[in-house]
Amino acid sequence: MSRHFPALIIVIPLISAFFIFAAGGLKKTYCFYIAAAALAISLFSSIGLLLQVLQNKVVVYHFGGWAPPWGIAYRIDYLNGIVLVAVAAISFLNLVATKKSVEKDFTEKIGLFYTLYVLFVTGILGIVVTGDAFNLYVLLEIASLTGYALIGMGTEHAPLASLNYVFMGTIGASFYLLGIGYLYLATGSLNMLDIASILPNIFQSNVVLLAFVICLTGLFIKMALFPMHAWLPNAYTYSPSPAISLIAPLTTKVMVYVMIRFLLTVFTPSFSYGSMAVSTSFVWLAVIAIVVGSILALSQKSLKRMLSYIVIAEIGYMVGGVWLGNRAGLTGAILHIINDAAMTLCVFLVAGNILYRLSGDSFDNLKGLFRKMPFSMGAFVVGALSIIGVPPTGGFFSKWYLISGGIAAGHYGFVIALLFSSLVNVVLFFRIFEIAYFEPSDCPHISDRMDEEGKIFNDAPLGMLVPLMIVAVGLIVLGIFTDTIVTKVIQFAIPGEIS
Amino acid sequence: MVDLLTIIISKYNYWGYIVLMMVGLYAMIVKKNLVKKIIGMSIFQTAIIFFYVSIGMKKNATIPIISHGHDGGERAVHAVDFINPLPHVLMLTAIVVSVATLGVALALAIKVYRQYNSLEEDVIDSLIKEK
Amino acid sequence: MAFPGWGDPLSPASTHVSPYYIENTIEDTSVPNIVTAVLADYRGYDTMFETAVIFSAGIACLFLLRRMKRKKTDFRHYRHMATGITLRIEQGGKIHPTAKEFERIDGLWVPHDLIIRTTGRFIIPFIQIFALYVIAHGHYSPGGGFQGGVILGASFILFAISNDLRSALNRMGERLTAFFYTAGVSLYAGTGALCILLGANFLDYSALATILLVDPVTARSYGILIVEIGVGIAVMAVMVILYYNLVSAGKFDEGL
Amino acid sequence: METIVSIKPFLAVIVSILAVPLIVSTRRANFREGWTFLAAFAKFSIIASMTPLILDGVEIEYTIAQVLPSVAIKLRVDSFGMLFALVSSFLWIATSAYSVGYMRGLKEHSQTRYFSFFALSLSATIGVAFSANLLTLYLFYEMLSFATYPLVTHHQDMEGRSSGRKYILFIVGSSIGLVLPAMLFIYHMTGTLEFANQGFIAGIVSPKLIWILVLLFVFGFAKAAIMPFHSWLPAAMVAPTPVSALLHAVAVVKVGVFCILRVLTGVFGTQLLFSFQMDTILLYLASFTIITASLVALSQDSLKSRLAYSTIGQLSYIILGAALLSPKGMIGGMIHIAMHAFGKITLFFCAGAIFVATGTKNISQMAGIGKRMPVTLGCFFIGALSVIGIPPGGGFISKWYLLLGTLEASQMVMLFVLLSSSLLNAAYFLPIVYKAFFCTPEESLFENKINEAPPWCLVPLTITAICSIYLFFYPEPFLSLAKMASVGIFSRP
Repeated sequence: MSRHFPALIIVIPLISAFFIFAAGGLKKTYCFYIAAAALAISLFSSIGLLLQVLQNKVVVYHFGGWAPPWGIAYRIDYLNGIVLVAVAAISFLNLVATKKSVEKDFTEKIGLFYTLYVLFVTGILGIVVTGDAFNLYVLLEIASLTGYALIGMGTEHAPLASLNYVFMGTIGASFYLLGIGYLYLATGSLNMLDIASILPNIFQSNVVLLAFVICLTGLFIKMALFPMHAWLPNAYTYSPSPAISLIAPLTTKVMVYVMIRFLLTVFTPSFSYGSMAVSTSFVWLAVIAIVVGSILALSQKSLKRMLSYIVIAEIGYMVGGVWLGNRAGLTGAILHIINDAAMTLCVFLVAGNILYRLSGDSFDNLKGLFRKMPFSMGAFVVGALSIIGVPPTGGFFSKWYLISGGIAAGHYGFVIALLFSSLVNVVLFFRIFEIAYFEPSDCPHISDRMDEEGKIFNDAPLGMLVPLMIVAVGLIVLGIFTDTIVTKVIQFAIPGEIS
Repeated sequence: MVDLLTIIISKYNYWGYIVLMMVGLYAMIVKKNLVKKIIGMSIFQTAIIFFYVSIGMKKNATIPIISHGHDGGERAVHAVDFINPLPHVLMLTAIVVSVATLGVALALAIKVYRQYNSLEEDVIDSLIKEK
Repeated sequence: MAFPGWGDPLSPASTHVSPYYIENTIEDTSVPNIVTAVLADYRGYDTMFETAVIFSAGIACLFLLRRMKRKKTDFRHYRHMATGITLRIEQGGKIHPTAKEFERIDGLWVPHDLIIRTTGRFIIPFIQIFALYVIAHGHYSPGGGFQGGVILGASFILFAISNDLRSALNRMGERLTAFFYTAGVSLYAGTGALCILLGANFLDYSALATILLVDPVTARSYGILIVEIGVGIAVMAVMVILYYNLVSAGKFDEGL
Repeated sequence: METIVSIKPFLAVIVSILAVPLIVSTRRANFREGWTFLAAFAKFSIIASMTPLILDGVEIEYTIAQVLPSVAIKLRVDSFGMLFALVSSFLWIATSAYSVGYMRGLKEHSQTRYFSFFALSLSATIGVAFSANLLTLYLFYEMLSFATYPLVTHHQDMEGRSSGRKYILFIVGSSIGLVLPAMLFIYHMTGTLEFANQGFIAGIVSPKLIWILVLLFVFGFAKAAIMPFHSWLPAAMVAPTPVSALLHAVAVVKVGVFCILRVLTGVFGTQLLFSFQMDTILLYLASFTIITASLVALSQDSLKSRLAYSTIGQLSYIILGAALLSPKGMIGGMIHIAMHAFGKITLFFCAGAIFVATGTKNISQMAGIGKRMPVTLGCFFIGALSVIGIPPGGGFISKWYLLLGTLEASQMVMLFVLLSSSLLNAAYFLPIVYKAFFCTPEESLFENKINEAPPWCLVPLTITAICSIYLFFYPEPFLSLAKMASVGIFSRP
């Protein structure tokens, strides 16, 4: 069976979606368990794949038994092997962690919610694992469509925000599709490796250049890099918490992965980093993204909105690291895809727990939270420290690689931007700690109960806390095992020609 | 001047889809009515479909259907006689995707209308401002 | 290398990959319609996901719009056709839809137009026959699952327009539709999974030869037919459910 | 210099972290404090058990985790680190005892949090003392910053919050903004961060860059409170007195100077600094801080803030001692860590005891208090002597070595600075004692009957006072540790 892991990762969640949908009509309680089983299987097989990759470098799977470039092939190497595990693990943990709040928010539509959930995960996993440029587009659309729907069911202005997301997302995806069209026009192929083998002969062609530019534009829109970030904050703020703690960690990071895949595999590094001016200007774009994201985050008054601006800044980290074009920078970017996904999951899960207990997540509601939800806030502290970049959390080490990449490339604007955003994060999070710690909670909430010391204790239920704790511990574990991850996996993911 | 003209003539498919695409973008950016934006979105996607299909075109070639079953395959099949099937396949997918997007977008538009009793962006914005 | 001109037969697009399809389809799959072959076999995996896209679009619309509970405040009018007396029923109650002598009157109610109804009644069967033909004959002529499915869906939508949504729902209810599009997509994915169970790669129809008792090539052509049927059903059902949702804003009881 | 691998250093670091869950989980106050004492004694005994080895010139190593290529989270115990670890772990015991008295005496709230974060910050301190490379140092430095934040803001009132804000802004801001980039530069240039006796960047880094790096580090470790990065320290005095005592006379500030000394000797190396005349700028920074702080201290009426400014001055003694780049000066600086710790903690304890007993914070209201609290004020006098550097105060030894160092390095200006600052110290300490004891009855604000602070407060401060006298006669093992360290630092390769 292990031969079929690449298929199972995607197909099991897909098929389970039908069963979940059916179960939603018959017996709602089954939905969660089917979804959990499916995602557990794909997590298991993704780990299996990573082990296979560690053994024999690359795993290839031909769908329909047709060899590429005629058929569609999945190709797992070091780069997407590790990202795959991260994605699968995060989607599984989040599923378990949000069970209660899904039951609370979508009593009527649990079946539909979980169907969309697994379909979204299917799409994201597919994007990571596929080796075919067009197949990536289809999977991208699955992930996007389900994402729109999940966000659209949120609070307040969610439908409008989601509709704007639809517009921006569609433009992004269409640009990507157009870029693929130009690549096809130039090479006559859709398989990534095949394209890569043909391109070097026609690098100077302006069709290839156009394809490159258009693909990147599409990806930038999808990953909400600074000038194209407008859709993100509203969409993330109003979306239902169990959905956003899935979407926020995965969508943008996976888009960064796709960008790395295109720069390194499809357009080989010699082309991608061919012109110094281009890559430098992209790094500057990232710098602007970091600075603007951090500054805008300062001016926010509610937790989720603040976090979503931090996400925008974090995108800047990764894009900058990628475009530095040296080994340290790329290592940092790939490492940060994993760490940032984990820590975003952590903080958004806490936001979910808070919203599960409290009426809202504006800063006034956070008063006295350390008393009320000590465990959630404890996890929040870990996530915050990781985002600030304090050792030994994972965030520190990815930031370490990014900064040393910046120094190695002599790009001090990027270095300063990173330090600046860490300082801003200190301010952001300690402001929240102050509020949650010192302000007496003036708004006692329903179902607040006293513990034996007469304090109000009202943390989220155990089912939500345990996965959160796992994530929080995982952040530190990621930090401790940074060197293992880098030396065993990531350094092989970066082609040798990059020094 | 003439050769520029010939370029435009010989590559009119590109210009066609670019014009169509710009129309779509214009609608999505300028129009204030959400449904008009949605229409613009589908025009935008259609432009790309048009582009792909135009790639598949081959001069003096016929549709990619071989005129006899596999029992009587005596006449050899030459690639030049049939137009390129791949773009059509891809675009079947793309069409479906755009239909799906359209459906979701309309559903969201209905939700928006339910919430604000309007599809005009500026009206909705003013409503949001009031709160 | 600049942009290839219009219909240039030597452009890389038409010289690198596509010739293989054109020249080997018959030998590989014995399907004359190359587009169908590529769609459902060479790149069948894409097609499965585009069916999944349609599926998720249907689910998304249900998720966004479907109103499970109705507001207690709203009321309905029913007209007793024989006497012309109009009843007003409060608190969201309703007369059982099978009660033929009553008809619902709401904001969108129009007196029925005999011509439209009869024309619809005449046309719809032909449309459906044609749709089935398009699905089944996708191997030999332009057509296939999507086209046929869309036409089939259109026939139901035409029925719903020419009569009204209620009677359409009586013919083809929500659960039935849901069953259809789930069944359609799972037929596709299931075929693929079956191939794994038979020891081949996912969606490698030639493995079906062992259970269809034919040679691998014919098995591929059968496999293509099966998935095309699955696609057809799924697309039809999703079209219908999308229509139901959008026209009734998720309430599934009134509409055009 | 042989090296053995042992888990002992790690245990010494981890033991108080392990105590935290116990402290949190136990509800009864007695048990809670019991755990604290247990951890404190365990920590001290582990560290003490390693001392003989260190004195034999052995180094103990333990690698926790390999996190970056060629950089691990790694502990190494050498003589200097051992000196610092001994001081702080011993004084933790005294402070725990004192905390019990103080917190109970004032019926402070949320003592669980207080004791657990106290234990946490002690772990961080020992971690800094034992860290074998810059990354580990940074890790524990940050850990200390965050662990002490709840202690500084313990009172949770507006004042506590604002000073907490200031504290975090200065400490974390400087460490992220200055130390982190400096560290990364060094890593980028040399590819390693391991401390070496002679430093490891000689000849690799350009002179101009070395200037920048030194300044980045000296100001970046803002816990050392070199002006103008000092103003968090007086602000942080809002914390409960035991916190001020341990953290702002021993742990936090001494961690700051310890880090600076470590980096100057272990990263740059004395020869390198000397060859670039790095000493002058450091000396002038230090002496400026010394003089200014002492002058400011004169004008302070609140006892604790006067102590705070005196601390700022005394810290720069240590920097100065190191910056002399002479063996004797280095020794002086190192043992001043110990001597000043004992002296200053005594003073803080006294201030706290006075507050517990009488509720007065200001010096102007302490006239004649000696009549009421003779023991406390007696100890205060001893502590003052030690800090000023008059026999039989232990501070004399360190100051003696510092003066020798100035002569050795022939820095007459610095000699003058030291002497004058000693006069200033005398000027801001002795009047307190004088007024406390020798004042006419009508000046006296206190009735003439003995009424001391509770014994939990009194015993620890007498012990520390006795220690600081004891250290004058037997400055062991600190002196020999410091000597070994400076031998290692100045040994020509």
